[in-house]
Formats: sequence, C-alpha cells, structure tokens
Amino acid sequence: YGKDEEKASNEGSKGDTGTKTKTEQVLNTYETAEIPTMNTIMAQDAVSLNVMNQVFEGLMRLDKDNKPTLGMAAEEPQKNEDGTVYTFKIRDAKWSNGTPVTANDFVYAWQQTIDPKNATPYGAYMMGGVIKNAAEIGEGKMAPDQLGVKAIDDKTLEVTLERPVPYFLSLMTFPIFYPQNQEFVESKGDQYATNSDNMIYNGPFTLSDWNGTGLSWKYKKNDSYWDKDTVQLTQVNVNVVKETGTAVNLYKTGKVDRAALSAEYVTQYENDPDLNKYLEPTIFWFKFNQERTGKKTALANKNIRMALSLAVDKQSMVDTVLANGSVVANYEVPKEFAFNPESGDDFRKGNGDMNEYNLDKAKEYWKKGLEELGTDKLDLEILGGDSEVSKNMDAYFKNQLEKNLEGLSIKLKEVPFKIRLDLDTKQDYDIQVAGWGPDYQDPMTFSDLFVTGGSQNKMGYSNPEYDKLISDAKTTLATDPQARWEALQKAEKILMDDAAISPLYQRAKAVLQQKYVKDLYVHPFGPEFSYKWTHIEK
Amino acid sequence: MEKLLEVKDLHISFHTFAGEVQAIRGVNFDLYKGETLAIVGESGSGKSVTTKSIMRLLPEQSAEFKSGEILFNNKDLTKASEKEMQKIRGKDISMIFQDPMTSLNPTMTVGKQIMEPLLKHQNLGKAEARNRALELLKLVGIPKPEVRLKQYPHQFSGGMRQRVVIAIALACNPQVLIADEPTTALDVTIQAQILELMKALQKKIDTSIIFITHDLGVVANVADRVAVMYGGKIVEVGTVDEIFYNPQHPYTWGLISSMPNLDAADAELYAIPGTPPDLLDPPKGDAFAARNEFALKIDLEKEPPMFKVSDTHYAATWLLHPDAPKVEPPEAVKVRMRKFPSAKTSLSKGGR
Amino acid sequence: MNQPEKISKELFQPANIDTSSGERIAKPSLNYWQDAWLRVKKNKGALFALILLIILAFMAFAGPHMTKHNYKEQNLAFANLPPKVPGLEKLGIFDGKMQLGGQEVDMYERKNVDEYFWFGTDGLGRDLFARTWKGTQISLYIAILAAFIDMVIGVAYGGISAFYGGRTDNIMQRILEVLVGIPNIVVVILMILVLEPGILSITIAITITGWVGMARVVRGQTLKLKSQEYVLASRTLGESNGKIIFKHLIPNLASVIIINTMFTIPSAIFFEAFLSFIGLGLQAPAASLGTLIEDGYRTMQILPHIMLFPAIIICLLMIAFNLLADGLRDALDPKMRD
Amino acid sequence: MAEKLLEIKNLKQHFNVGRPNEVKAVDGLTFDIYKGETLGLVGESGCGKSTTGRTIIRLYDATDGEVLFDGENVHGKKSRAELKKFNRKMQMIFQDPYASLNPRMKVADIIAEGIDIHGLAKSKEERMKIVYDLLETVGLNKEHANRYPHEFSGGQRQRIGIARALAVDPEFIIADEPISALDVSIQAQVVNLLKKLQKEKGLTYLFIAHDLSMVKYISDRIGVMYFGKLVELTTSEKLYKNPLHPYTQSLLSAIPLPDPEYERSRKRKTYDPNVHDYKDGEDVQMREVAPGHFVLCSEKEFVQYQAQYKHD
Amino acid sequence: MTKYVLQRVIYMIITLFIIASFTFFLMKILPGSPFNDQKLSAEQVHIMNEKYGLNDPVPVQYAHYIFGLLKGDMGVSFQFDNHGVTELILERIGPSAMLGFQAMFVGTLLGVILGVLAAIYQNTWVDYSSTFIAVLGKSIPSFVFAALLQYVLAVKFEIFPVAFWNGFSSSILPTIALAMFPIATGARFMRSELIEVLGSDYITLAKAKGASSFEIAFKHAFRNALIPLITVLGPLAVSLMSGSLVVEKIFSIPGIGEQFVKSIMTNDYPIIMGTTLLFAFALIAIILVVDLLYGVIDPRIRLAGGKK
Ligand SMILES: Nc1ncnc2c1ncn2[C@@H]1O[C@H](COP(=O)(O)OP(=O)(O)OP(=O)(O)O)[C@@H](O)[C@H]1O
Ligand SMILES: Nc1ncnc2c1ncn2[C@@H]1O[C@H](COP(=O)(O)OP(=O)(O)OP(=O)(O)O)[C@@H](O)[C@H]1O
Ligand SMILES: [Mg+2]
Ligand SMILES: [Mg+2]
Repeated sequence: YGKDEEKASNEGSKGDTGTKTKTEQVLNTYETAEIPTMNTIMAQDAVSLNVMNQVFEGLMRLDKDNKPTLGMAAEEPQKNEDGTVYTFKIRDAKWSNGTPVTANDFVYAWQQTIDPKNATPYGAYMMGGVIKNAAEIGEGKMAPDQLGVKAIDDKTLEVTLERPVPYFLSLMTFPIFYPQNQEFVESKGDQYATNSDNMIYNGPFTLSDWNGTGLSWKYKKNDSYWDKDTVQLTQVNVNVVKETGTAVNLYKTGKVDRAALSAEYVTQYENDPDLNKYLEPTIFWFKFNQERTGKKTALANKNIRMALSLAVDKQSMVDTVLANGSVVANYEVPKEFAFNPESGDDFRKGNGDMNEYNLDKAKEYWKKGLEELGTDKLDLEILGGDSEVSKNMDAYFKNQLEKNLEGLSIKLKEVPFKIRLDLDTKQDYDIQVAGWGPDYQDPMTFSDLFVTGGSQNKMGYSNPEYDKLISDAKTTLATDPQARWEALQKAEKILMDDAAISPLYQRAKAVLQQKYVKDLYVHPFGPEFSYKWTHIEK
Repeated sequence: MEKLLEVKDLHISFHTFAGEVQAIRGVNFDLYKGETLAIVGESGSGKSVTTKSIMRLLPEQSAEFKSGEILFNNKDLTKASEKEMQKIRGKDISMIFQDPMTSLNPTMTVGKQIMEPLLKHQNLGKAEARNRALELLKLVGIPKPEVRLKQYPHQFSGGMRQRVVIAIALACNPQVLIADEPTTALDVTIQAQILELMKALQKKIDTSIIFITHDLGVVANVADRVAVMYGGKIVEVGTVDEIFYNPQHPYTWGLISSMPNLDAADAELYAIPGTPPDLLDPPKGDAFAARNEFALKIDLEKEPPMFKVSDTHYAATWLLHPDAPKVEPPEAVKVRMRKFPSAKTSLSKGGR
Repeated sequence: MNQPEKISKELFQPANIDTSSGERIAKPSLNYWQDAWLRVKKNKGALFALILLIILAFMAFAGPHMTKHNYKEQNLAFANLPPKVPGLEKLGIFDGKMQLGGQEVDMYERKNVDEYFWFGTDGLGRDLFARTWKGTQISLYIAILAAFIDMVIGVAYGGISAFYGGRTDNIMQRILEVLVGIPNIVVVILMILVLEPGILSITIAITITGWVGMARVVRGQTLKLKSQEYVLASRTLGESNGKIIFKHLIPNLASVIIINTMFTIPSAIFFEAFLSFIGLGLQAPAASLGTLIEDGYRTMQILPHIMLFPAIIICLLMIAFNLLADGLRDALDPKMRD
Repeated sequence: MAEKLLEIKNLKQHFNVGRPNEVKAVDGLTFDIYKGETLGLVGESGCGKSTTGRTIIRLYDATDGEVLFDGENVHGKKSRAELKKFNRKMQMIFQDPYASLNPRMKVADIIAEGIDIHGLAKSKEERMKIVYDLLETVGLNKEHANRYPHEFSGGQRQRIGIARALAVDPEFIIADEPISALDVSIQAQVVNLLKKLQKEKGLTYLFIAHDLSMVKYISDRIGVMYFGKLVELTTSEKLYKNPLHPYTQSLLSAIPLPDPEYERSRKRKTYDPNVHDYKDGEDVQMREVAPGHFVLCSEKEFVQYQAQYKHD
Repeated sequence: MTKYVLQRVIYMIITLFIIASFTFFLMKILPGSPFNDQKLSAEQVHIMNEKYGLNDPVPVQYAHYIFGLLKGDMGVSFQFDNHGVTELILERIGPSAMLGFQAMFVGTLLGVILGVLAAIYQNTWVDYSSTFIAVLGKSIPSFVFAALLQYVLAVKFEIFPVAFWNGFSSSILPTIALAMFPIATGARFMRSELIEVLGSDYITLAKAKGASSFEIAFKHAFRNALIPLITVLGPLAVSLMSGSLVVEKIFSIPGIGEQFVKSIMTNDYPIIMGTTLLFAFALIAIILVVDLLYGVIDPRIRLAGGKK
C-alpha cells in the first residue's frame, strides 16, 4: 500500500509486544491510529489490515518467512495449466458463532468487494486485471455475479483469473479476499462490524472491547479457530498511541512490550539489547514532475533530473537524520523483498546500485542541463509532508541541493497528506518526496507504478519502452518467470537511466521489544504483524 | 463634658509619583461626648484624610503617618494593631461616606450589609441580627423593611440608600460617628430628612458626630462646634455661633462671603481668589497668605499659631496678634458680626 | 493657646498680596508622554523589563552573528550536540555532556568536535544559538504584528460595535459569533490554496483570526465608557462618531487593551508554530521560537537543550512584556497621578 | 425678554420603551426660554432634570414632543451640516467637571475641539489665539493650555468646561448642575463667570441645580420638576414669595440657611403627592395662576391657588 | 427574562444556521478530497463520491445537509466505516469534556486564589510570584507541560499512569497540563479587577465596618470582580472542553480535539461539520449563559439588560 512519509518516517507505525507474568500469555501492544473499519471488504489502511489479520483468516496467511501458508484452504490449490483457474478446498473451520466457513462465504465477500455500490476503496485496485471480469464489474459494466469466483460446493471454491498471476497466492493473504458469512452480515445490516459485538471471527483471535471508534481493544484467543492449539497468547491488549515519546515512556514503564523509535530515540537506545532494527520494503523517492499543470517544467530535461538525483548525500541522511537503520536506496525495487522464483536471488542482485551520489557528475549534468535550458538559475519547489521527520529531511534536501548545484534555489512546501495527494493528482508540484510500500510480494507492485498513466506516475513521465516491458511482464511473459524477471529488471534500469525518479532511501524500523516476546512476526506487505505464533517466555 | 477623641498634632503624607504630598500638617482637635463637630473647608484641605486616619482607612501603600496622636478613650489609635482596629471600626467608631450611590456593595443584599457589623461585633445569631437590622431600617424610616432587607442597593432611591448607610453606621451604637459629606449628592428635601434623622438618633444614643460638608447651611443646621480647615490644617475652631457670627480667620470670612443670600440682589458673589496651596511643596508661613487680601508680611515668614478668641474659639491668623493692624472684615461678615452678642468687643480689639 | 512671642512689628505690615496672580500651578508642565515616561522610569519592574527587552531585541539581531555558525548551515557530523560554553564547562554545566543510554557521555569527544556550540545543535547539526536568536527575530515580529492587529482591528471592531450600539451592535456581535464559530483550522487550511508559505501568510492568518478576543473586551469596556460625560460633551460639539472613538474612547481603553494584548502575544507566537506545522508558516531553514519549541518538545526527555533555550527566551520575553505592560498601564492611567 | 429662543412642546423621554422597566424620565414638558434669560430647573434627584437638558441638546432622541430652537425643530431629520450648525448654537456644561474632561487630552485640545470641528480657525496660530482668549475669558491663563485636566482644581476644571462650551460661540448653554460638586468659594467663582458671560455675550442659560439659593441667585425664572413633570414655573422672586405647588413649598422649606439661629427654628414642610387627590380623567395641566406664574394643577386646585396668591 | 432568553435562543439558532452554512461552503473549497488515495482510479473515486452524495451539485448537497440537520441527522463519518457523526461525537466528547471541566475547575480555582492573594498583597513577593506563575502559564504551551509532567511524574516517579484513558487517575496529568492556562488567566484578570474593586467606596465602607482583609476580598470584592473574569473564562471553557489536539495525543486520550484535527486533515466533512456545530453551539450557549450570569452576579445588570 501507499506510504506517506508520516508513516514512512518510522515514527513508528506500530509496536507490539507481549507481557505477562509467569506463563501468563498476554501481550501488550499499541497501534498508531484507530481502526477505521472492520469490514474486510472496506480494508485499506495499515491498522485495519493488521487487526483483520489477527481475527480473520483468508485462504492463505503469511508465515514467519512471509510465505503464503494454508489458512482456510485445506490444501494447496489445484491450478489449471496456464495458471488461470485455481480450485481451493475449504478446510473444516468454523466462525466464532459456530457456523461453518464455506466456499460461499468467499464468493459472497468477493462479490461485495467488487460491487461498485459498496464503493470499496481497494476492490477494483486489487482485483482488477487479476480476477476474471473484476475490472468490468468495478466499472459497473457487468453484474457482480459475473466475477470469476464460484462455489462448486460448500467446501470447494473455484477462482478464474483474467491472466496468469504469479503472486496470486500471496494476494489471498490480503483482507479483501477474506470470507464473510452472508447470513450473519445481512442480519446485522448497517450495523455489521461497527463494534466488536456485531461481528463473527474465523481467525486465531476474536476482537473484544472495541466500540468502533475507540482507542483501545483486545484480542482474545478464539476457541473455535481450527488451529487453536498453535495459538498461545490468551489475550492481546491494544491501545492507540500516536506519539513516539509516549510509546517510549509506556515501554519504559512496562505498559507496552514493544515501541517503535524515531531518530533521536534510536541514538539514545543504540546500545540497548532490546533494540531491533529491520528493513522494510518501503522506498522513498523524489518524483520529478515533467509537466506541471499542463506546462513543461525544467524537470523535463533529463540532465537536470540526473543532476538532482546525484546531488544528495544520502548516506549521511540515512545515518543521521533517520538513524533508524534505513539504508540508502539507489534503486526502485527494494532489497530483501522480491526473489527470483528460480534462483532465489534477491531482485537487487541483477541491477545493483544505480544513480549513486556523485557530486562531480551531478555538477556536470547540472551545467549541461542549464545550458540546454538556456539559463543559469533555477527555482524549484519540493513538495513534502508535514511530519517532523519529513520536514527535517526536506530541510536537508534543500540544503544539499542548493549547496551542491549552483544557481538552484529550492522552495519547500510542506502540507498535510491529503493536500499533498490533491496536488499530486493535479500534478501541481515540481519535486515531490513520495514513498511506496508493496501490496503483494512481487516487483510488479513497484514497477507498475510508473507506466504511462500509472498510479504513482502523476509526473508526466512516459517511456514506451518501459510501458512495453511492463505490459509484457503482465501478459505474454506471465507464464515465463525468468523472462518476466528480466523484463522487470530491464524496466527498472530504464527508469533509473531516465532519472524519472530519484530513490532516496529504503526505510527500516527501529523498535524496542521485550526479550520475553517470542515469535512475533513482522511482514513486509499486507498486514504488518502476526500474533498467531507469538508467545511469552519469561 | 467628657473628651471622647483627641487628635494631637497629626501629620500625614502621601507618597506619589510626583513626590510627597503633605496632606495633613499638624491638625489638633477634640471631640466631646454627644456633640456634633462640623468640619468645613476647601476641597483638598484634608477633611477626608483626617477622618479616615482616625479609622485608619488610608491606603497603606501610599499614606504615611508621620507624627501625632489620635487618642480615643485615651487609647492611641495610631499605635493600635490592625486586629484591634478591626474591633473598633464599625463598633466604637463608624463612618458614613459621601456617595450613597457607590458606598453600598451592589452585589449584596441590603440586609446582609446591615447585618455584617452586627454579626461581627455583637455576637448576635443570624436571626437576632436580622431582627436588629429590621429595627434599624425602621429607625431610619424605611417603610416595609421586611421586603427591603432582601433587596439590592440599586432597588433603593438615593435617599433611601443613604439611610441604609446610616443604618449600617449606627448598627452597633457607635460612640463616634463620622459623616463625610453625607448629603452632597442629595436634593434638599431628602437632605433635610437625613439631617433630622441623624439628630434624632444622636439624641437617642448619645453619639458624637464629626460632620464634614461644604454646605454652610447644613453646618448651621447640625453643628454644635465647627472646625475650618485650610491647606492641611485647622485654621479656626469654635462653636457654631462663634464661627457664623464672629469669624476671625480671613479664610472663614472668604467662605462666608462667598455664599449667595436668598434675599440678596444681583451683586456679584465674592470668590476667594487664587488656588489652594500645592501640598507637594507647601508655602512658607501661612498657607493662605497668597490668597489673603489681609495678609501681613509675617504671614509670608512664619506660620501663625492658634490664637485664643474665647474658651471655645481659636483661630490661626496673625491678625489676632496684638501687634497686628486692625482690619475691616468684608461686609457680609460684618453683617453677621452684628448679630453676635459679644461682637463689639472682639471687633474693636481687632484681635487679641 | 500659646504666648505670643516677640516678633518685630515691622512684620505686621500688610503684605499687599496681588491675589489675582494666585492662579498658579506649581507643577512643572510636562506633556503626556514625558509624564508617562517619568512614571515608567520610576517603576523598577518596568525599567527592568525595558532593559531586558532591549537586550533580547539586541540579541535577536546580533545573536546570529555572534557565532561563526550560520543559522541555516547544516553539518550532520555535528548533529544533536548538547550545549557547551567555554569557561562554564569547567563548572560542570554546559560541558557538552549528556545522558546517553543511561550513561554520561561527552558528545563532543565522541563526535570529535572541537568547536563550542553554546546552545548545542539540532538534528541537522545546525547551531541552536544562531537559530534561537534568529527565531527570536521572527517571534518578535509576530508579537508586534499580533499586538498591532489586535489593537487596530480588534479595538476598532469592538469600539464601533459598542459605540453605535443597538442594531449595529447586535449584528456585529452575531458576525463575531459566526467568526468564532467557524474553526480557525478550516480557515487556515483554505489559505494554503491561495497563499505561499512565509511571513505574508503568517501575517494574513493572524490578521484574520487574531483580534476576536480583543474586540469582545473592548466592546465591554466601551459600553461603559461611551456614556462618560466627556464623550457626551464631544458629541454636543458636533464631533463625528469616528473621531469620538479614536480621540476619546481608545486612549481611555489603554489599560484593558494592554492587558489583553499580553494574552494575545503568546497565542500568536504559537499560532505561528501551528501554521508552520500545516505548511503555511515559515520556510524550512528559518525558525521561530514557536517552531523551535514545537520541534523540541518531542525530544525533551533526551535532548532537553533543543527546547530549553527557546522556552526560556519566550518566558523572558513574556515576563518583560508583562512587566512593561503593567508599568505602562500605571503610567498611562491618569488616576495614578497626583 | 420677549423673544423666545427655545420652545419646548410636550417633550417626552422614556427609556426602555416597551420593556417592563420602562422609565418615563421626562413626561410631557412644555415651556419656553427667552433670549438672554436664565431659566433655573430644580427638583428631586432623579426627577429628570438632566434628561431634559440632554434631550434638548439631542443627546437623546426624544420619545415625543418638539424642541424648537429659533423656530427650528431640533429633533427633525438633519443633515450633518445642519446638525453642525445647530451644535454651534447650543452647548452644554456638564455636572461633573472631572468626568466631562477627557483625562488624556491637553486643555488646549479640549477647548479647541469645537474650533477644529467647525473650522473656526484658519491657522494653528489663530487656533491657539482663540484658545488663549477663551482661557482668559474664563479666568485662566495661557500657561494652562498645555496641561492635563488632573492638574487643575475642581473650579478650574469647571471653567475649562465652560471655555469649551464657549469656544463655538453658542447662543444657548445648558448648565447641568455645574456647581454641585464644588466648595462654596469655587461655586461663587463659577457662578460669577456665568453671569459675567451672560452680560457680555447675551447668552441664554438653562441652569440645572439642587442648591436653591444658588439657583435663585442666578436665575430669572425657575421651573420646579417632580417625577418627569414641571409642577411650577415662574420668576424667581415670585417663586420664593409665592410658592403654590405643595412640592415647591416643601422644597423651599427644606433649604438650610447658613444661619444657626434661623436653622434652630426652621419648620420643614413635607410633600405627600396624595394631597392632590386627583380623580381619574381629571384634567391636570399647567395653568397660569397669575401672570407669568404657572402651576400644575386641576381645575379645582387652580381656583384654590388663585385664592392663595399673595399679590404685592 | 423568559422572553429575553427566548429571543437570544432564536438569535442563537440563526447564528448556528449561518455558521453551518458558512462552514459547509468553506469545506467545499477545502483542498483535498476524502477519497483521493493513490490506489484509486478516477472511476473508483467517482463511485465513492457517488456513494456519499459528493457528486451532486453543491446546492443540492447543501440542501441535503440542512434537511438532515433539521431531522437531527448529521450524516456518517468518512473515516470510520458506517459510524454516524452523532454517535462518534458522543463517544469522543466525554473525555475531552471531563478534562476540560476539571482543568477549568482546578485552573480557575487556583488562578482566582493566586489572583486574590496577589491583589491583597499587592507589590509584595506574593504578588510577584503570582505574576510569574501566570506569565509562565500563558507563555508555555500546554503540550510542553504535558510532556514534562508525563516524563517526571509518570515515568520517573511513576505516581500517575503514563497514558491511556482509565477514569480519574489517568485524567490528573492532562488536567494539570491544561489547567495552566486558566490559572494564568484567572490570576491575571482577578488581580487587576480586584485591585480596582478594592479601591471602591463600598470596600472602604466594609473596612469601616471592621471586616478583615480576607472577609473583604472574598465576601465583598470577589463577586464584583467576577464579571470580566467570566467573560473571558466562558469561551476559554469551551475551548478547553473542545479538547486539545496535542495533550490528547500525548496521553492517548480518546478525545474530540484530536479527532477534529484529524477530520480536517482527512477531509472528513460530516465530522468537521458536526464538531464545528457542536463547538459553535457550546460557545454561543456559553456566551448566553455568561450574559445571564452577569445578572446573577450583579443584580443591577438584570435591570439594565431589560429582563426581570
Ligand atoms: N490616596 C491619596 N494619594 C495621594 N494624595 C491623596 C490621597 N488621598 C488624598 N490625597 C491628597 O490629600 C489632600 C487632602 O485630601 P482630602 O480628601 O482629605 O480632601 P477633602 O478636604 O476631603 O476634600 P473634598 O472636599 O474635595 O472631599 C488632597 O490634596 C489630596 O490630593
Ligand atoms: N439612559 C437611561 N436609561 C434608563 N433610565 C435612565 C437613563 N438615564 C436616566 N434614566 C432614569 O431617568 C430618571 C431621570 O434621570 P435624570 O438623570 O434626568 O435625573 P436628574 O433629575 O438629573 O437627577 P440628579 O439630580 O440625580 O442628577 C432616573 O430615574 C434615571 O434612573
Ligand atoms: Mg473629602
Ligand atoms: Mg442630573
């Protein structure tokens, strides 16, 4: 899903932890925002996704290695030859009210998700082009029952895809693909999922003490969960904490078992054995807008873009301004995220670093660029977020760019997230600091962004060659993993050679976590945590 | 008669941004039991300051008591502690202020305000105090006291308010009642009612009254004795007849001459020329000299002492010195002097 | 009463005083401001405040040039250094040491820094001494601006509303209620649409929102004052209403205006910080005391110096303003004379 | 004294009209003021004397009735220019000398306010010259121009107020208790000044006061007010000699004289409004009991008063 | 009296209507949209807008809104799926109001005491300390106090809970942080007003009756000095009860202040509208209450105001 720097800034998206005395299996943790919705078809934001992952379960669920493992599916699905039809056997599982989970629960939920009348935020985005007819239904051109999903019988589900999708199973871990019990949902009508009593659960936990908008809730072990023997935690207490300082104070006083840290705190706890840093597959970059509100900008000049890309000392920034383990990104697709289906190599192994910090070259490009533009001065605006960390970084960028590129002056525009998106949509900016995190485990979740008209490409970038490679990867090469892999690698190279964007860093997260919290799994995409396997060992 | 209050050589100054204002510069007077002493004098001559100093109500930050004694029943009030003063105020000595519109607390019922000193000084219970308050309201002539007790000051007319203030002052049957211009804001009919009331009450409880006013008609009405103040000093003191019919001080002459006469014709009124002395920097000698057409050279050099005119009558003017030349008082004064039994003697002597 | 003493007869001659020349006032004639200044001078608190203000204002302009570090110069190698002052360091304060993970660490040693940063540095290694004083400049501007707006718009609005009374007052008060009813943030966010961040936006935002409280207070006071006899006198002379408000009412409102302004100033200083927060305030390297404090409070526990100095300066400023205001109020109040 | 300067016809001034606390401060006054005379107005406090004055000079808009100044209605719709013209002709001296001077303005500016408004001076020098002349007229001197009101004594302050009123060369001055707050000698100063000015400039006064001896001294005619109504109006000699209305009688009997002997023997009459015993619908109005002597009375009382009247 | 209140209530409704209309149209030009997520295609956004009626012409939306308001329906939140505005506000207002009320109570009480002491002991160290506290209280924002209190009293000394909303004990620290401003306001206004009142004639009379300084200050002067204070405290109370963004954030309190700012940042129009109306209502109501209180405090005002 998309990242704004507010979350990106590792001001800590969330922290979790477990505490309890003796062998009391209770975890105390926190989220950084309220739960906007518990209706899986409406899922969109990080908190909802995370909560849903604890209390519901789709056909698959992510395991500790972030691989899709069996959830509601009783066994690995059957695939047809070209990989466009999957048949799942549903396991003998029950909802928390005792009704069995059936294939129809999936059909119902998926149809609801794509039905335009429900106006679900992610339905069309995640299903379109993947599940058969999803795109058309989403646009209202077809009825929802035409969706490529069928209940062959109570326990058999058949999914027809638009085209072969190599990462299809990882998609199944995403909450909009979770089942919903039609009878229960309809009986609750408008009130469904507005609080923890108006819901039934099929996941490792049930939700309780949630009033729909409150700042606290609990997970309780779900005794009707099919795999309840694996689940060790009896309860997880969650509160919403929006301030890093407060989270740290809570951690220090033992009120939470996990706390995410911002830069200053990381320095403070550098030597603390509880400190963990882990890299996330989330990348931040400069977007260079080549066509601002209909007019070509100086950034349409490739030399200028290149100069800007090479002129920022990202290493110092990562070390000092972020200081949380984030690493310099000289690439579009993050490392430790996508692996070659055949060799198992990291995506980064192919392309390596590109457009690294190089002051001399930057100056050279700059000179050339200015000459081409016939000027010796350039005024540009950087559009950024309004969080503390992003402001700090913007100040750093401004300083670096102005210092390193003569004749450049930068104006900063730091606005709330929604306004930034608005300006992005209207392409009303010069340079924007933006970020992206994956929705599924495939480089495509990044590569797709910058095709002509792509969702992150509100910057007038268009390279036919790039578009072609991506479209091939989606269609003709879909069944040829190696060729597809290469096409995506090539596409990344083109993007970087064009300096269409200038990647800045890949975000890491620094957290304090109590030693006694074991097996709390963090996922790079989709829901962030899994508590299913977590246990407390004091 | 018994001396209730003695003020001896009182000196009081105010410290202001502009410097030290010597408001009171040696005031002496006595108050006897059951009498009414009127104090008259120019605005700013120190009448209010003198009386407030008796109650020790001057602002602590700026007022400085420089010297002198205030003996009340032979106890020096200038040395009394604040606690002791709180016991005396309202009980032994009480005060009526000039402006009935502003001296009542607008947010407190009249009843409560009357009951306050009763509860404080007389150890009465609530109910008793209430009864006494009712009684007092009746005494000062306010109809329907039961209703009035629960009302707020703004629901009273000016005259009624002034009566309430009087009721408060009388609540504990004080030995000394100080009335600082109690009727200035009122019209003559109400003024007359109030004066009558005060006199009646004085008879009843044998209080001594210090009465400050500008209105010589009122003085003539209420006073037994009169003290005339000028520039922070008492310049003449005597019985009411002595002051009205045989004034000795040129300032008193000026005051008397300034009044229009109900029968008098169109002649221009006499006005004392000039302005009061600047108390920041009081003049040498007689403070009145600069405005005094009868001034002698010595007035500019030396302050006149109090000369005795009679046992009850004293005046501080060099004109009473045996060496002083004889002067003709103004016409208005001479007219009055003719009414005075012993006028001839004092006139012919031209001093003492 | 006493025996007349021997006095030369000479002295008992009429002095022949010319009484007509007695209309004399001994006080030296001073004009309003001379007189006020005299009083301010005599008020020790006000004088102290004035001196303090002058020092703070001086530092606001000279401070940024007193170190060799520019307020916007970044050096990540120097990030987050605690304060260190030559001389004082030997006393165990301002010695560049801070608590790090429970231990006292000399950050200057650790980061190999030879220089002294008197107020320490921030996360980008900028010198906080220079930034704090630079920020004082901005905050002083905001303070003066807010006071000015308050005095101009607020006073005029409240004055007019109360002075004309009746329907005018009723309508103007309803408008005021609408104005306070619509949340400031909504209005301010709308401004992002049309305005560039910077001093101009701050000025406009404060202009739009800053004067409402003053208008209410001034209205209340004016209601009291407008029936004063000197106002009536002016009306019988045919003075226009506008002139009456400015010549007669406003000078006599000085004391409430002064007190209220003292409440407006700190609000304005932090309102500016809020504007910066949503992107309407100052451009990045620039800082104000408000933004410095907002930045600093989050890390107060670990890097207290970032917030401490701006906070102290704001307090000093406000103490100075208040003492001066109290002094001024006394000085401008005619009741305090004679 | 034949020429009428001011005609007041059935003037009413009610406050808070239509509310439960309606006050009929002035309730149907009719009288004339002649050129060059002084009309005194006396009465209980709160009876509406100040309100009458203020309504005449248009500080309040009259609830009803007319005020004709030189035959022109003061309360009609007026342009700013007309109003200004009118403001020059009619001026007011206020009760409290301190409250009526802006404490933050110099005396020169206070006095010159009217000059500035009406553009009576062509240059700064001329303006100051007028101010100095006025100061001299009221018995102050040049040096005082540069001072603030608080630096003056009560009498001097009142004189500044008078100078301010004179600055615009008015024909008619309403003096609202100009002397109540002052001590005797200062009262005399102010009254002398007013008389002198009247002689020199032919001014007309409406003189409001409590102090009957002063009123008698200064006024040609006196009106006695009671609860918003005029109860008696005649020349001052006649009023003192022949007070007809019981309220007037009680008022006169209450005046304390500065004569202890007289005071000891004085008898005061009290006024009880019930003595009139008016019936509903009885025609109570001002009637001319003797030439130039008007009394508020019913038909019955009229006869009775006429009988009482001591002709000289 | 009743007539007056009725008249004011009618004004109030008109004012609220104007505020509602104004805010409504202002919001329509508010930048951003509730549904401009980068993942959403134009069609998808269109569908979402359709669902919430945002595609209608603005006058139609306005009519809908006002019509809904008349029926007492403020719409549903965009941030919280299927949650009515009324419901959400009701859930959130509690803690904010409680904190606001406590802060107001404690702050006013302490402020007034400080102010009274300062006035009685004018120009002594008592006065100066009170001024100092007042200046501190108004020049340092509440969030700094909040952070400081949390660190010292909750983390270092562990006297109070660090955060979360569990009834009274968790409300103590935020209450203190929020109370600083009313303390300052109370102290300053009380002092200056009291000094003025203490100079009036009826106070001298009270003294002349033999009352002690404390009796004078509390029995006589206090009530008379209250008017300017409640004039400023009324609106201050509303602003406190409407919650403080940062203090609520620091102590993780489910209050309305933080929610309101979030609504604005996320273009959650129905919540913005609902909250604005609520605050505006509270404010106007408080102004009315203050006006009525004038009459209770000072009986003269009842007359002048034309109500009896
Ligand atoms: N609080 C004060 N501070 C400074 N000077 C004061 C103060 N109170 C009184 N004075 C000065 O003391 C002198 C005497 O004042 P006081 O009030 O006794 O006059 P008064 O005789 O009562 O006059 P009035 O007839 O006008 O009431 C005046 O010059 C006055 O200015
Ligand atoms: N603006 C006003 N609003 C309401 N009532 C008023 C107003 N002005 C005066 N009154 C009332 O009108 C009546 C007459 O008042 P006015 O001031 O004319 O009396 P006055 O005769 O001048 O009394 P005083 O001798 O005390 O000056 C009083 O009852 C007063 O309360
Ligand atoms: Mg006095
Ligand atoms: Mg009057």
